Amino acid sequence: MSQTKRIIAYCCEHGGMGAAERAAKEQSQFASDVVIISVECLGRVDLLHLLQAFREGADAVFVAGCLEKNCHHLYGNVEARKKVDQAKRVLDSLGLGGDRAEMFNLASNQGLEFKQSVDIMIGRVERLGPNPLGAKK
Amino acid sequence: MIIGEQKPLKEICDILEGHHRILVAGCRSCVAICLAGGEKEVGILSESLRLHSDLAGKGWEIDEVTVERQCENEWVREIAPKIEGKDAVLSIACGVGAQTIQAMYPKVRSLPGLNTSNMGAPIEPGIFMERCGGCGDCVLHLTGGICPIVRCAKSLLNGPCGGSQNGKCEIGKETPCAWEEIYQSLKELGRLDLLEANIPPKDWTPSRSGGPRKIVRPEAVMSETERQLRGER
Amino acid sequence: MKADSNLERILTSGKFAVTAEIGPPRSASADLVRKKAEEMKGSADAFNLTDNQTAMSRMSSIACAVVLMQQGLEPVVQMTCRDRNRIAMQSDVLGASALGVLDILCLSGDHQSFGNMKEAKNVYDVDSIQELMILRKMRDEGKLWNGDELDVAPKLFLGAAANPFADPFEFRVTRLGKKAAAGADFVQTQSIYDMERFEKWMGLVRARGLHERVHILAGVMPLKSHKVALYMKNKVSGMIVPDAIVERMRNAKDPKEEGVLICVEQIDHLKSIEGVHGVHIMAVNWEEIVPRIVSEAGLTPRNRY
Amino acid sequence: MSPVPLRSPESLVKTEVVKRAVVLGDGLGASIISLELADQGFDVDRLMPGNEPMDLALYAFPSELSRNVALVKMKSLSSTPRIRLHRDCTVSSVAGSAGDFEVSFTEAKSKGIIKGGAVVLAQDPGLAAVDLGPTVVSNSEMRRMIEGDETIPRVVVFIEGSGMTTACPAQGSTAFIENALEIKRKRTDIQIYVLTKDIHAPGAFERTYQAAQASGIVFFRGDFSYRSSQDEPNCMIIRDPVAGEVKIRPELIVRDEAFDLGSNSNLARKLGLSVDREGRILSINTRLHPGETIREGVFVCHGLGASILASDNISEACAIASSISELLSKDFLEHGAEVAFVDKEKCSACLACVRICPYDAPFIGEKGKAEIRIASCQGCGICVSLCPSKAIDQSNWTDAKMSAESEIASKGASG
Repeated sequence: MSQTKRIIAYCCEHGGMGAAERAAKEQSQFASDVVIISVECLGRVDLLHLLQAFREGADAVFVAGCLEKNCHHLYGNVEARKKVDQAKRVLDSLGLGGDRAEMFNLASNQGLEFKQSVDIMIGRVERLGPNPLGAKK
Repeated sequence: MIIGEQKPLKEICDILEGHHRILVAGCRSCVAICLAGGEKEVGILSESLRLHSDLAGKGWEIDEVTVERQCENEWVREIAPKIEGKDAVLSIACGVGAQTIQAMYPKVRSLPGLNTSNMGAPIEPGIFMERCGGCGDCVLHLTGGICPIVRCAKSLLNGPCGGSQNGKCEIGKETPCAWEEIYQSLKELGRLDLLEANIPPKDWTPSRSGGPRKIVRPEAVMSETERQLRGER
Repeated sequence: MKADSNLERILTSGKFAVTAEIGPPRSASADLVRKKAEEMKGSADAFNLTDNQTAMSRMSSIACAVVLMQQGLEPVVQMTCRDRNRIAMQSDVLGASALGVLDILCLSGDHQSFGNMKEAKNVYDVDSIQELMILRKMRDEGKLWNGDELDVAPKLFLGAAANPFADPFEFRVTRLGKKAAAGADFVQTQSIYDMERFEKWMGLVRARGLHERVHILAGVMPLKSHKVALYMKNKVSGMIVPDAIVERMRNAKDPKEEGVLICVEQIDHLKSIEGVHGVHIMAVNWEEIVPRIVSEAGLTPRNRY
Repeated sequence: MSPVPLRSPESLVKTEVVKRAVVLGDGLGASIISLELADQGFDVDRLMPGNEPMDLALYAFPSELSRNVALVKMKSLSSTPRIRLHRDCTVSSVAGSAGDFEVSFTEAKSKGIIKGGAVVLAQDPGLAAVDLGPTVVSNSEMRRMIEGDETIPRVVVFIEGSGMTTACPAQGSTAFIENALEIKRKRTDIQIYVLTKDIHAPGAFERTYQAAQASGIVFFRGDFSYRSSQDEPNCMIIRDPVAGEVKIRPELIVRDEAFDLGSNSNLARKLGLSVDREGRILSINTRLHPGETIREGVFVCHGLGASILASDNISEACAIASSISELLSKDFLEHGAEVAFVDKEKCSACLACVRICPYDAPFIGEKGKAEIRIASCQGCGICVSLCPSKAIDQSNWTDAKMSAESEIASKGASG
């Protein structure tokens, strides 16, 4: 069994957590390597937190929030996407690969889509390999 | 305000080559407001540099500090405890900050992490446009409050050149033609007559090309007796 | 008479003048200039020599002027404000005048971002109107701009550009007035395709009596192909090429012939407009076609006046 | 999940609730809400744009009985001591937060400020000026024509009006379709088109909608433009995303009051409400939270004017009145669980937070530094992560806690 991957998912209380709980309820066993951090709104997630996660050895970080134009706080999800794009640029310029960071827009009933998002991230980690800093920590 | 933009991360990493104990210094005034060098950017840049150092095995020690204004000696003096044992300071304030730090700490290399660009204003959140070039001899009263020296690509003083079309400058669609805006502004003010008279060649001595400029406010300069009475602090 | 140049004599005599344009080469040898001069001899009263057009370094306009004069042609030296400040400008004028140059065209000049050395620092110490003021003071008062006396004052016939197709249209006549007031003796316009707008501009010029204070030469540029027509229409800022002309070039079996035909038609029509004292033919990268256009427009021979 | 010491007890802020509601509008909805609240013992200030409440004759009642009941109720409007009527009013702004609003307005030239615990927008923003030629009737007039068996021309187009909020009730569009179906049943040769932005036909209304489609009524979505020139008299062009561009010659147009969405968004902005792209006020789920908006304490009664049966108007108004009384019956409102707070030492007053906040919570205080209105802050944290000087932090989601969480999480699930 491949070495368990370190994937972090920031989920907003409305869209992201709803989808995550739905995925768990539907027993669609999404891999156990995902650690979910819940925030009131994705707008709260800062680029600094994303970069810290990678420095601590995370293989991939993704954020899951409400659908475009359907955000409970109007545009928290749009703010989060800007930060994910910034993170991608930094990861690319450092050679870690921008694909390790991603954002998914999910409605609170999209359990299957949440599982698919996890699978996408696992696929990327397998393609890009583990985070070289992961072994040290 | 003074507007600047961080150097690309790769370039900063190259500039820091050969150094190990680095202090990233931010500033709370202009560069914070244009989202280039405030405490948040210091945090993000430092984290990115630590990430680079870990990945490339540089073994850098990155420390962070942000002062109220990096162009004032009193505030730059505040970073003394943090500068202890550092062999470089990466300033992401405007160029004035980097130079003030170097002047105060001659033993520590002061490196620029930011490209200071111009004096301007946000036309909407996140988009900043140049407004003033500091030419030292303002002509806004002749041009309806729009500066031709920096907002016209050729600093013309007598009306739009032949390349102005649809309100845009010949150098590109992104650049509005300053003289089209001047014409509309004077039309609105009912002062198109200001465009009739020819403005003679400009005296550029008070501008940058006249050499480094010094502005003196005599009433704030301490006289010799005051200096003696006050003593060194 | 301001400079007693061939161009000045023709314009003051009321005859319909013809000027053309030669692009200096990107080379240190004058042979190419002599070859072009030989080809175009007798096809125009004076020949403009562009000054690093589109901000691309080429042989200096004054040097080419000397070669032209050796071949018996009258040069019009173009001098932009992009590459020289007022000090270099006045010294260049004295030098050119000493070498026999009489006609000088004052231009602001294309921004260096058009050229092949975008990183260069531009000058723009003065603009074209201020350049006219400086040069006129040298000629009429025999003084440099700061007032120093010249031993011998230069004889100059001063020219400027005018672009009726740039914006804001209402201001374009005022700008011509400013250039006349600053000392322009003749004006060469941007190449004309939108005849209606040019005639509207000429109407406003005549209303202000400017056509008597300054000789207006209408600019034309023969189109080589449909691609060039599209380029002029979309890529050159300040240029208007109506769709009708673009269509004619697209449908033309032989685009070059159609280009020449359009140019000759334009010249015939421009002759009929009151206040147009001549035509300025800008055959960019096609200088050899100028003699044929001038003759087909019935404007030959151009013997010295 | 995160280390306990980093979690801080929430500091709560108590706002005393002003036992008064401010109702804007002169329609039936506004009258019913005012009466209901007065009955439950709350004072009401009603700001009317016109001079008198709208005449009941304008409304279509399902039966004479319900019209008479409404008439009796309306009579008591002017006699209820708790309701203070203000005439010829325009609102300029609504400051403060739930339980403690300050409504500033002008009443026939003189300026005034009223304090209130809740604010209700029950005033439609006026009709969009649309020239559609001579043959236009409203939906209720169409109803009378059908009942009166008048002759109906061969080509009829129904154009559904645009409601004030994104949650216009289902009755609105269904009343349209019922009329259309009625005509089609009487004379199948009449060609009927229905133009609508979106059909609200939940539950039982679905059957009417399907019956209409089955009967040959053609539905279009998207925009339309109307032109009548010499060569093309009376020509309507419809741009439907599916059917593309369609030209028809309507002989009768049934058009409802389409609200002028431009002035609707201006009105919304004064009340600090946000609007969607077309200018309709964003309202939360109308069944669970009738009339509520994203700004706590501000309610919207999306009157559809006379196009729906007055009984629906009344029932909706009563539901909103009960939401409001639930709020006003509390003595204190508590806010502040996960709100942002500003460290004035670090703030550069760069306005980034003021510009980005969806709820207009941050503002620049007298000291020239940013401050956050605890009652307005909804704890989304957008300003916290944007602040360029790290001057804003959020109780319960502090940066330290977020960093600690990301550090622990990056050890991997097994770590």
